[in-house]
Amino acid sequence: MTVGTTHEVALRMTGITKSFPGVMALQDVDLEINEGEVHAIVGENGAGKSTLMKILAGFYQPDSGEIEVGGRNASHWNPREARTRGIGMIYQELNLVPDLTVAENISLGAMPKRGPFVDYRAMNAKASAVLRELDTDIDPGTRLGDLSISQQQLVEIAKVVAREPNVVVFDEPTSSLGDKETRVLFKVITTMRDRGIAIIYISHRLREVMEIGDRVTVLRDGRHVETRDVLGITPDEMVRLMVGRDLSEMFPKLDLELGQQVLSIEGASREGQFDNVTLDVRAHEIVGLAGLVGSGRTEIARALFGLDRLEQGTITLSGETVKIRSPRQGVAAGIALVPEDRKGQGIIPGLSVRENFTLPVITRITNALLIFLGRERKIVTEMADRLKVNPPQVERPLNVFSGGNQQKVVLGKWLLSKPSLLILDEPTRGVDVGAKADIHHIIGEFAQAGGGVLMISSELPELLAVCDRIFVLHEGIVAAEISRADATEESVMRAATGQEVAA
Amino acid sequence: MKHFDIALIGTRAVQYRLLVMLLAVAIFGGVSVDDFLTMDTLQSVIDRATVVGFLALGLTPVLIAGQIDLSIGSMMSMAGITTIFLQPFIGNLPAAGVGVLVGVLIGAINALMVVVFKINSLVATLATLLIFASLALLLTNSYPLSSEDPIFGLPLTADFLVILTPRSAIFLIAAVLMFVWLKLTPTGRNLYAVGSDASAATSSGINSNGYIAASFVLSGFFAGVAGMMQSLSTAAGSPVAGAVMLIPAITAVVIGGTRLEGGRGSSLATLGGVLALGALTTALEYNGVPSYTQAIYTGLLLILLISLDRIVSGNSGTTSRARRSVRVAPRNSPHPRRNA
Amino acid sequence: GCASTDSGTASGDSDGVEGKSICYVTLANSHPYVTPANEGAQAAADAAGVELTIVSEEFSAQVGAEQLNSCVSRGVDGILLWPADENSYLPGLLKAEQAGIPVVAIDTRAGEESMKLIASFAGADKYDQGKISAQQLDKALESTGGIVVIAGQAGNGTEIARSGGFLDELENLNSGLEILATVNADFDQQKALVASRDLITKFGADIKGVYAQDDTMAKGFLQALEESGLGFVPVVVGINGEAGAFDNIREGKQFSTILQPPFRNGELAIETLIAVMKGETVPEMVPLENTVVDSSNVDTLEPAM
Amino acid sequence: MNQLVAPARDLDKSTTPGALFSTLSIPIAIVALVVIGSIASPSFLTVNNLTNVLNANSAVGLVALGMTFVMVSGGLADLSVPANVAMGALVTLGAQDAVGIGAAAALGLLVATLGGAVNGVLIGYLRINPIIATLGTGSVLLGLSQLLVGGGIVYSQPNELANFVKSSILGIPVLIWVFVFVALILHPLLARTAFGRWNLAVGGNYRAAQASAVPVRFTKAAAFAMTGFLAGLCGVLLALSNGQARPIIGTGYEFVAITAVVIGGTSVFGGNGSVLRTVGGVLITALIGNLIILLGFPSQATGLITGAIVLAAVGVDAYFRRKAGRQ
Ligand SMILES: Nc1ncnc2c1ncn2[C@@H]1O[C@H](COP(=O)(O)OP(=O)(O)OP(=O)(O)O)[C@@H](O)[C@H]1O
Ligand SMILES: Nc1ncnc2c1ncn2[C@@H]1O[C@H](COP(=O)(O)OP(=O)(O)OP(=O)(O)O)[C@@H](O)[C@H]1O
Ligand SMILES: [Mg+2]
Ligand SMILES: [Mg+2]
Repeated sequence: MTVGTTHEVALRMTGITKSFPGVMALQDVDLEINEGEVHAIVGENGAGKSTLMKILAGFYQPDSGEIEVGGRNASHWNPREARTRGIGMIYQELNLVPDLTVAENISLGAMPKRGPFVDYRAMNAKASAVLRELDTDIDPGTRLGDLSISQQQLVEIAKVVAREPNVVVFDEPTSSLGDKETRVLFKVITTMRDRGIAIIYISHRLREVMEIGDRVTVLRDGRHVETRDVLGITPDEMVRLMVGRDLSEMFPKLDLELGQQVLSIEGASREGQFDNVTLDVRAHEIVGLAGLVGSGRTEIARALFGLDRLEQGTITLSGETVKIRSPRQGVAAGIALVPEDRKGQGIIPGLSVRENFTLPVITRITNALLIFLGRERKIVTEMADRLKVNPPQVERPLNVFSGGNQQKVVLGKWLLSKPSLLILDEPTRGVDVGAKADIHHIIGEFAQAGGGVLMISSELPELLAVCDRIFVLHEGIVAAEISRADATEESVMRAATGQEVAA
Repeated sequence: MKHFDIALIGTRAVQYRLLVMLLAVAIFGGVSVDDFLTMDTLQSVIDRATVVGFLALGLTPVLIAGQIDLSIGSMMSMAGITTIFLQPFIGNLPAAGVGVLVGVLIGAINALMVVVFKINSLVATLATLLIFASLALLLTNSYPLSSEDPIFGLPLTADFLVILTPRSAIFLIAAVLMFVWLKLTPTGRNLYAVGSDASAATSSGINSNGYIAASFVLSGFFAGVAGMMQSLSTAAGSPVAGAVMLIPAITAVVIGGTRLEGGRGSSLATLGGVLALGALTTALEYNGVPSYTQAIYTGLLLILLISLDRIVSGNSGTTSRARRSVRVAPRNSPHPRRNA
Repeated sequence: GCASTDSGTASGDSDGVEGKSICYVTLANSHPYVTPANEGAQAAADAAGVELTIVSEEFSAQVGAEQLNSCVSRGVDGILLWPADENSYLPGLLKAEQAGIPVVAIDTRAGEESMKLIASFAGADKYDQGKISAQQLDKALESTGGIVVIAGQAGNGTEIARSGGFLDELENLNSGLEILATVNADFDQQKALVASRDLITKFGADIKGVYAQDDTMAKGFLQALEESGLGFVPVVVGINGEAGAFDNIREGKQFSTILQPPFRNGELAIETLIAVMKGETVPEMVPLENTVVDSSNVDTLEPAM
Repeated sequence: MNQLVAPARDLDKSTTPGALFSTLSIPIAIVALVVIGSIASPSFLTVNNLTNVLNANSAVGLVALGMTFVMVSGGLADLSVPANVAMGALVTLGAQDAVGIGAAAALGLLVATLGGAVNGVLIGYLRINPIIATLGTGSVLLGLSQLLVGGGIVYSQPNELANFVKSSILGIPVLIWVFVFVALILHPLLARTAFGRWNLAVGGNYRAAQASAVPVRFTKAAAFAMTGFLAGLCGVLLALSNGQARPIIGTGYEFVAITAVVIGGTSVFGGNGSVLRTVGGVLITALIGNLIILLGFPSQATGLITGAIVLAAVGVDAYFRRKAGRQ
């Protein structure tokens, strides 16, 4: 891609500083975005990417610094002003209203009017048009809450696109999109860029950055490190700039002798979600579960763990057939599940790291009556050290930690339950490269120590790097079982899209 | 093409159940009481529903915005005593206006507490409930005020269009207007958005705090109207008039199908709830059922309807592949609800 | 309020009221005084063969006003009303008059305007009870010393009458009694107990007399007194003639109470209403006798409840 | 400025104004009330008065202790308290003749606990909004209790249990002992046991707690059942000490209890709170009520003053939290 040096500067942020109690989120950050460029921003969890964008969108006020949009000063504005001045924002968390329809969501805050009333016809027409542009057949009249997460993510994007903004910020838009949706999104982004819109693209997936970005800005610890043309930088260099040191992106795969069968599922079904699923995991083994979004991977994990009911089929754990009807029974049977929706199901925001850590096992560190606080503190501190939770303050409430560190706590919480089977659903979603390496390391250690791992991930390279075997789901059915040796992006994708059926 | 999803069927069920209730009450009343099914009964049912109806109408936008207002009864008492107290000083009509204004003012205080001082609405309005109930007693020295012009308010409950009275006609019109506002105008839709997810609404450029504040002021306005109407039609301003009104008002709104969690509801449903409850009360009264037994019936009804609602729109439904994308109550919804 | 005979025309035949219907707007369904009164009304109605529908306003005049309207639109032959405040019933009473339905009030009087539309009142004279209580206290304390008033539910008609009669009579008597404090304990023993504890703490033996507007609250005060262990014996007067008060009078803890039998009150009210419906002339007020109970006659009388 | 802010219930290490306010507000408020009281009335700072204050508020205090668990577990509030208080009281006195006072009291407790358990099932297992559910059950139970006694009033026969409840041990009334005893059990139950941790977790994030193998439904239901039991206990004690009971016996207790819990600083959103703070809240509300009478304010002013204090306390707390950026 050619960098539009001839283009006007769409947006300039200078000397932005922002602190939250206890954290310096941004310090003297400069950022300049041109019209018609895709400007990527990368950085570790907590580097300040989202905060910078929220300041741009008027959600936070900077402690100091200037913002200039389209040549005009815009230092202190609110979300509405930001929007009317053409800033479109797709946040890391979905910002949609579940009880309104898709069309109403898309027009939210600026519904077309006829007289004093909402012009529903115009509104639906507009929504249909934008959704068509995004290549999806979501009905504009559907209640938003009835859509799947990836569909909601598309609506979120449609909502911003529909407003025809001059600057669009994508804050990790692909973290809950599958490959197919990602392709569509990239097409949309390219079209927008070609129309002269300035685009800011935040992602932890460096491959995406390399693919779609024109320039990239690296943030580290709330400071601006460097802005470079994407053409002139390699992923390794980017990682080095982000973490300030060399780092191999992936944990080196250990070759371990596989042990006893830890888990075997036979003929597992749940109406409308998955059908006749048979798979197994052995000790020391990391088994991947691949598939397109909506292929039923999460539901299998939930049913295994007892969060949903398994309608048919048997589960055998270490040779024993078990019935698991609740997470409690799941834990008792030696299963742990790191859920995909960290904010919704992983963490208790108001509780401290310590209390989050010991939640599933709290009855194990309790005598007849009381919790052994000393012992609790000890095992928690040890685990926090092992996982490099940063900052290492276990009495701090979990909600003030960055996403990656929250994820480590969720992982640690389940490691403390000493499971024989660890199920991971998108364990590195929204997690930066450094933390991702840490997490892979922890998973590897767990397998090394004799546990079995069932890992769901939408990032194929991650699965390929980490797993010994991969089961591929297609519309709730196991389409293929692929060994490490045979697993390539192509073979997995073919199975996932239904072009290849298991023998 | 019409798109029927479960939410829509759920909404239908909500409307339907009110009709079923009204019908059941009519049959029950008709069978058990002589001359129950008359225009006079209908007039009396609608008229009796008016005061609690105004309170319930005011409560509806507050609940849609995901908040709660426990202070409606106290606002109503304050409005009532103001209306009667001021009559000799500034005249009947201005006094009625100021009465309503008192409701608006207290509503504004609620709004201030919730929006500016960020006090949870359950706590804030519990406090204003206590404060203004107490103030009403202090101001009147606990004695109900008698109007010096008891005839002035009487036309409010006179015959009007066979089945109505002037005040019940105003109530019906208000309910319809509110329905139009909520369902068909952008500001109405925005209110639903705020109740459904305030932070998402804010990031869409909606002034969520403004809407929440407005809903409290509106609730104050309607409580003011309720108090004004009540005091005029009974020619007395009682400091405890509103004390017993909170529970029937909430019950009526909820029976109508408006959720306490915000984001859903309708003023016509509230109207239905108010009428259904009023009709039931009247039928039971005509049968000489003691008030405590009536309380048992209304309580059971409330629990039953809300449980049904839960089951109809709840998360227990199994989903089929055919309806993949149209599910109710997403389990992985990214919108964990923080408040009631 | 004149006792008019012409309102009786609504009932047509002057002899038979059998099969006629009466709507009774009562104060409450569940209350130590009101419940027996309701039972009395029911008994009298059964005896006369009239159909009685009881609806309860649950202490709320506004609810009662609406029930009154609803009774009128039902077209009953007579209405018995327990007013919970002075004026709220006016519109309903006007409608009743228009419809030619006679109304009788029970236990509590409505306001002056309203009483003009009410054929008769059957019940104890609460105002008079207040006066009697003032006289009792004034006499027992020889018109000197501090007293506390434990009043009923603020704004309630009974409370208003019993307070009014009491205060007016003190003035009337030119009494030297000094009211140290007035608290509203809502005719509730627990509330009276809590308030009395504080009163006893604050005034101690300065409390020479206690005017409790019913015996339940008198009991609450006596309980607090016992707890305090202070051992002074104030003159406690109550109202209603409850069994507990009889015991306390026998034991010398309470000075007096005023007997007001509720069952009889209900009967009397229905009998009065039926008389009106028949077209008979009834007095403006059909009083329930206020009998003072003290140590001299406590063993000869039956408690009211 | 760049200081770490600890949550409200974990303050020892923190020195920001908000945290300081949260820690010290209750003791300061109590001290302030005591000072005002001693200045206002010589009879305030007497053993007798203070015992009375506590005694009068012990019964409703029990309800507040239960309500703490309801709020912490994200159950908002239990509005069926008056009904369960009435049930406890009426059953105790109503069944006295039939089964004897001891068994009758036990029966009263049982019935109230069942009432609470019904709330628990509706709220915990059916996941109905607590305000609606308890409004409904409150209505039903209060109606039933009135039906039970046919309206009116039930009296107690003289009995040993009542005498005991009315007596004092070491100069302190039994009611106070009961309150202190229950508080001493419930405080560690919330702060130091798995059940308490579950309550905090369920109130903090229901679905995450569920996915962490916390018995979420049971926890929520238990909080309500417990409040039902304590409301019943409140009713039993009131009935025994008063020697009579009426259906309106617990009217308004739900508000008093909520007020005490909220003044104590427990969040209505759930996820944090402490029993000790509620005890502080009970003391504060009790002292306010006492002062109003001692200062000679009309008793109708109680609501005004309590309401204003609730607004002030919660408002200032919310202000500091917002300043600390974690509202
Ligand atoms: N509202 C807040 N209150 C306190 N601290 C906050 C708040 N928002 C962000 N922070 C802190 O500011 C820092 C920057 O956070 P930010 O969310 O901008 O990071 P990020 O680069 O977007 O990370 P991620 O990749 O995990 O999304 C982090 O340390 C975070 O904990
Ligand atoms: N929150 C949700 N609400 C409604 N339906 C959902 C939700 N999440 C998933 N689904 C639906 O459930 C089915 C299986 O989804 P599941 O989450 O198991 O897929 P997955 O392969 O894990 O995909 P993902 O990458 O999104 O987690 C799909 O039809 C999907 O649309
Ligand atoms: Mg971010
Ligand atoms: Mg998934």
